[in-house]
Amino acid sequence: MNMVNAINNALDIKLAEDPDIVVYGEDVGVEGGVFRVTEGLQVKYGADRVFDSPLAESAIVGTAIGMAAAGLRPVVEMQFCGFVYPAFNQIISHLSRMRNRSRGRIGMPVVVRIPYGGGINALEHHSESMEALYAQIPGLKVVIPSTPADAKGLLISAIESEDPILFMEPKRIYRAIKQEVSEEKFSIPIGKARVVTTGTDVTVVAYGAMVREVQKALPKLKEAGISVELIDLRTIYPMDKETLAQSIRKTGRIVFVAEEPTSFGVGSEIIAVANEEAFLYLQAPPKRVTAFDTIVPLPKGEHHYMISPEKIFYEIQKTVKF
Amino acid sequence: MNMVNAINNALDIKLAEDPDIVVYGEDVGVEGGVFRVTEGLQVKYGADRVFDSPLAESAIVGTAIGMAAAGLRPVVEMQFCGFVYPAFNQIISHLSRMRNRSRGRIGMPVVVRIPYGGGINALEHHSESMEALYAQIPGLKVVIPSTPADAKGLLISAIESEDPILFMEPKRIYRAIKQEVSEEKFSIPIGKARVVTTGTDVTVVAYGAMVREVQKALPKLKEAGISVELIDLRTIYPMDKETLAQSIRKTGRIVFVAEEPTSFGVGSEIIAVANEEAFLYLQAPPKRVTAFDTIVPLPKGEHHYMISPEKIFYEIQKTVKF
Amino acid sequence: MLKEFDATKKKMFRIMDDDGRIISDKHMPVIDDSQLVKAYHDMLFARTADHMTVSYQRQGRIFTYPPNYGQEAIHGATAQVIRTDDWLVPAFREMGAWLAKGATLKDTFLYFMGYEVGNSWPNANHFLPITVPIASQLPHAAGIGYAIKYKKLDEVVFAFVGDGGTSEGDFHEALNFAAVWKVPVIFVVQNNQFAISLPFRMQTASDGIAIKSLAYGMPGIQVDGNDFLAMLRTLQEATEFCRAGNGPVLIEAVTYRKGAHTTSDDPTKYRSKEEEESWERKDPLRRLRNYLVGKDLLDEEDEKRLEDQYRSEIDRIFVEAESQPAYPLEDVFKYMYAEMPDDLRKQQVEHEKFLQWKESNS
Amino acid sequence: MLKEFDATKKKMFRIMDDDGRIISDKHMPVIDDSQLVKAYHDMLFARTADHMTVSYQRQGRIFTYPPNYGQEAIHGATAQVIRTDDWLVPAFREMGAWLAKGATLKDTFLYFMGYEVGNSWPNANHFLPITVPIASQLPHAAGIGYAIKYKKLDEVVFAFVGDGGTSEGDFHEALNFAAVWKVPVIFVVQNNQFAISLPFRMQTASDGIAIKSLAYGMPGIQVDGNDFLAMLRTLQEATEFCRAGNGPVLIEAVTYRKGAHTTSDDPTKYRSKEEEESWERKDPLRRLRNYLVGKDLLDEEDEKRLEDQYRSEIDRIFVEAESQPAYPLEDVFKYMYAEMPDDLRKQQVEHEKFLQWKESNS
Ligand SMILES: Cc1ncc(C[n+]2csc(CCOP(=O)(O)OP(=O)(O)O)c2C)c(N)n1
Ligand SMILES: Cc1ncc(C[n+]2csc(CCOP(=O)(O)OP(=O)(O)O)c2C)c(N)n1
Ligand SMILES: [Mg+2]
Ligand SMILES: [Mg+2]
Repeated sequence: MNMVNAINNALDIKLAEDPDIVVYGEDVGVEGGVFRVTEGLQVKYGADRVFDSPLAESAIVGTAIGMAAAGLRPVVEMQFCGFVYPAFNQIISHLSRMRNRSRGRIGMPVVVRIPYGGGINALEHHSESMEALYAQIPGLKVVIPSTPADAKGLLISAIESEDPILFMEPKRIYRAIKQEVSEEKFSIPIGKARVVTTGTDVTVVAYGAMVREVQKALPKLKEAGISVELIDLRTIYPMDKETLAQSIRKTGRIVFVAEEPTSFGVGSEIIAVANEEAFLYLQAPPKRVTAFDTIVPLPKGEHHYMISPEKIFYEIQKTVKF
Repeated sequence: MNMVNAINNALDIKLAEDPDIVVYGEDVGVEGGVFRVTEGLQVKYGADRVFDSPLAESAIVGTAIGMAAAGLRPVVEMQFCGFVYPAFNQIISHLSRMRNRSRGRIGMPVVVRIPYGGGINALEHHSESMEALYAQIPGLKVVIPSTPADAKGLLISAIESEDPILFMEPKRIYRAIKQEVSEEKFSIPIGKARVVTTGTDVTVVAYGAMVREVQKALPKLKEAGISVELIDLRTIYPMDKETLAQSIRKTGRIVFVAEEPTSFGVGSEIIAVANEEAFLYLQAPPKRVTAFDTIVPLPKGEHHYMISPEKIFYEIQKTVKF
Repeated sequence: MLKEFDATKKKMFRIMDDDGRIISDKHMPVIDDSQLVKAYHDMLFARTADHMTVSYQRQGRIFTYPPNYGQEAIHGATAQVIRTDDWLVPAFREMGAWLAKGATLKDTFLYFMGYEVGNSWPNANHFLPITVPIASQLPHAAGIGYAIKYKKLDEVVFAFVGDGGTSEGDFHEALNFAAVWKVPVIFVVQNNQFAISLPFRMQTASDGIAIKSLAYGMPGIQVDGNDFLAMLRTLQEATEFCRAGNGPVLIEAVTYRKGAHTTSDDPTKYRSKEEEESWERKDPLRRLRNYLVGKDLLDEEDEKRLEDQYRSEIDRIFVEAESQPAYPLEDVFKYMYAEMPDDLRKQQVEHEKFLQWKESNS
Repeated sequence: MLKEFDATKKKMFRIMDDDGRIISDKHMPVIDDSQLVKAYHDMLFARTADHMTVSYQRQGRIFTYPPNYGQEAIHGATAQVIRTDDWLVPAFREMGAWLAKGATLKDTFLYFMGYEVGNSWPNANHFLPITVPIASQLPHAAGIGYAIKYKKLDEVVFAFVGDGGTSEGDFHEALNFAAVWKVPVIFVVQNNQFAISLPFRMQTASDGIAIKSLAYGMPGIQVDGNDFLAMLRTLQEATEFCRAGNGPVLIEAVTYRKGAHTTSDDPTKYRSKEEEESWERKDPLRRLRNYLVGKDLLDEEDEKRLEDQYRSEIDRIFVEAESQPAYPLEDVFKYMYAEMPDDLRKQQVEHEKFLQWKESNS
């Protein structure tokens, strides 16, 4: 399965299991979504459970909030990362707050799926990685898978969660990675990182499409005698600080790799965690290998912006030599 | 002058000077704004220059973008920090991007004034400090004054800037601080921090209403023999890393005080900067004295949430003793 | 009636004149006399509570409060038609409707005193919390409508918003979704002529608000919101229309906010005494009282007595609310997530340590 | 004419029938024959360029592109009325209008090849860049309108959006502001029956889009967007209306997107061959050609020759665009702020160091 199949499969399993689940958004019904993630689901579950909405993101999230208040469990799609912003008020003012505002009476079991990230030669607003925007909103959880299996297991957990979850899908690897993934139902807990490779010299933290880019750099790093502990964060908030702390205490060094702009990002929080949890163990300044604080360039300039395995190698090596 | 007078005065000076400036937003005209910041300006400059808009934040910012493209210099008001979100798409998709998108042909000399922060016993959505949301958006600048004089000088710079600026006003101290402020025009550069007190044991970084709270803690800190270098950040982005770095290299310790939620905030970035600019000088983990990662409680619970001088004292002292 | 006063006709639906005399009894609502008197009493209760809340605020016993004064007929009529299983999606200025939905006055007080728990309405069924960002609650109503239709329930959603709120994008998106989905939502716009200081004609250039229904392909009607009978009839027909599966309805209830926007507002800044006086005569309670007195259903003596009784009842409730136990620290954290993340727990523990230190150092 | 075909009448304004025969010459636009032929040629040019762009995309020489095929009369008519000082606020599917505004085809190509510089339109006056977030450009149009009115200029704003875009909150807010402010903006909705795969009737339950003008108190008109003459006349009257200081106008141009949504889209997934064919006859170029041939203004030979000429001209431009120099690193940073913050400069320098290292290590 690739990640598109895996997500489709997770939705399929949950739709079959729970009649309270509805799936909607722009073009997700008849067309099966612009990335074909929901393909076949409308035919299988009917147009009252899997359907197209009018073109209005605020109402997509806003109606999901109402549905959740009335006992449904909506899974909505934002067509691209750059089109979540019209829904921002609904997300920050309601989705994240309804439980607290109602003192726990009204939960928000809503999943907002967001294809995000660059590297696909897209138009403007189709390539951004603004996960830190959402991670900092109290009341939300932000989940990002890096493999088909994780996408399936994490999405199932997300749909079953009583809390609102922004499920950000690294569209660059939607079809780039194939994996054996069980057709059976399984879930992966939200809030737990995955140690991809263990190592002793440096902790490398990544998520989404960047996990693969780090993996591409691993052979050369090994060649250079650098033993890498690669951690796939999986959940941006709540962050698995325990796993991070243990690893940093072991390696004394941390490099964070992400597509997001550098400043005020997830990377800043990672550095804060490294300091708060492992200050006395740090042998080099924690390093952010992240994108420029600029707009993602259009395709012809995107190679300047995207993080390459070479750059990852270069920065890890510098940190290890510090 | 208090801060309300100072901002009014800055607007007055600029309106008198530059016919391209227009000031608008909800209730800013006849009523002079819910905080009376624009009081008297409509009568003085006419209803085509200072006026009320319909109740729609996205259009307020969106029309300001159009006006700026057509040569005006709008200064718009968001009524409260919690009501900026409907305008989020306009801010992140256009205000911050138009210059880059048009390869410098269309600048965005727009100021968005936002009364923000807690401590005034307000309804929900009236008390939040989400400056990190905006600081992380490439293409924006975020400015926060902490005194009437700074408010005036910084706002004048903001209005004269060719770049879009979110000008966040700590409403808790709108009327709480009085100061001699020259009636003449003067400006304070954006992007430069202010060293409020020099000291040798610890660098304390704050902005907005928290500068005053830190100042309240200073006598007790002095009593405890702790020499504090207090830095008022003034601009959140671009951050004055030079001033921070110099101070941290001197003191070896940094405590950041803000009303914002702890995780993924300005504080995280400050810690990153401390590590990147002064790693070898750090004698204690940089500390965030910031709010919980929760919704700001309603008035009866707000005392739990707001940062007190006692807490500031407590945390600084712990950091110095580390 | 919805057809006869359809928005394109540009006629406002009224049954009573400004003095409570029947103009036309063609569309009288279905309500028996005792119920009518009860409705009047409920409105009187709500008005009394409203006035007293303003005084409590002046005494510094609650924080900011948005008075309902002058708009009670809309809420009183809603109270008559809304069922236990129907949904109420509030704006923030329809207290009479909240009370009808099962919300208690005590909770209302608690909310405006600054306790979230007040806004959780433990005694009210199908009542969303009050949410401050204007018009953003309307998409929720459309979503609830979808859930009702999906589950084939016999429920209707009553969603409130002010005239100012109709300028927000969410108003547009919510009505559009509700109409496309054909779900049972009654959008009640309280056109009280102002959004804080902004008069209605500067909010929109349209000919009233009911006409906006045409943009969504749903029925719209402009009704005299200070005419209890007309308001009731309109809501009765709208509810029927919704229950029959015909989709949403837009009601523009024309009224006037006789009080300040909130207790922090000073209306003399932006409107004239004359204007205020011109609306005085149209007061909804005055009109219904006249009507009831005319029908010999009301006795002024009774009313005085009742009002006194209400006052002491309300005060008793207020005092009870004032004895609410202190807001515990854990309540700041407890409701953020279904399962509290470690991080949050740690923040609470850290803060408790600080409080202990503070205790022992003072 | 705006009155005669006012949105409440629910009549679509047409001058030609589907075959280009005049139905009624009561409202013929003001245009002389040679200009009419020129307009046709411009539309032919735009269509040729459009088709060729799709082929370039298939050849992998540009990235995603949204074809204009079938909607050219709207753009051709806009080209006739828009002046150098008027403003064009584009959506993303009105290339003929861009070219009329002074945008070059080379820049268009550059943009869809993935260079921002193409979207900066150095040769076009008063033309905002294309922006992808649907409908979010409309408030800009209202703001520009305000600036025009404030500065007492004789300019009009032409703002484009699709039928799908009318569901977004920004559509609502922009039209409301423009009408309240009474500013000279013509909102042109290209109702091409689809928002990607979503058919119009699922986008809104309203009776077309022109009727939505009533929600804002502005004139609205539904016009056959494939009828060049009707489209032109509508725009002429709307422009006049705006220039006279009467405020904004909403135009619903009914058309059909004959091509795919973008080059990544496959319309067979969501619409039938029959539907596509039913619109074939209404093709805007076909209709205008028939009309011109009937008037002996067009010669098929000429047209063939012209098309060939266009093709080679367009290809020459495309090849020229393909020789655009590589995108320099500094261009990622240079335009972010009027004055570059130190931080950004440092990020650029750091990256250059990495590039040097890479160079020397490979
Ligand atoms: C999104 C948003 N913007 C601004 C405000 C501040 N505000 C509170 S009430 C109000 C006016 C509301 O007017 P209207 O909708 O007519 O309701 P009314 O107060 O008249 O009942 C405003 C601007 C808000 N609460 N939410
Ligand atoms: C805010 C936003 N949401 C979603 C999209 C993705 N998208 C691009 S075009 C489109 C459909 C637009 O339909 P319409 O407005 O009718 O214009 P048309 O494509 O038919 O010209 C969508 C959903 C977007 N660009 N912006
Ligand atoms: Mg109002
Ligand atoms: Mg369309």
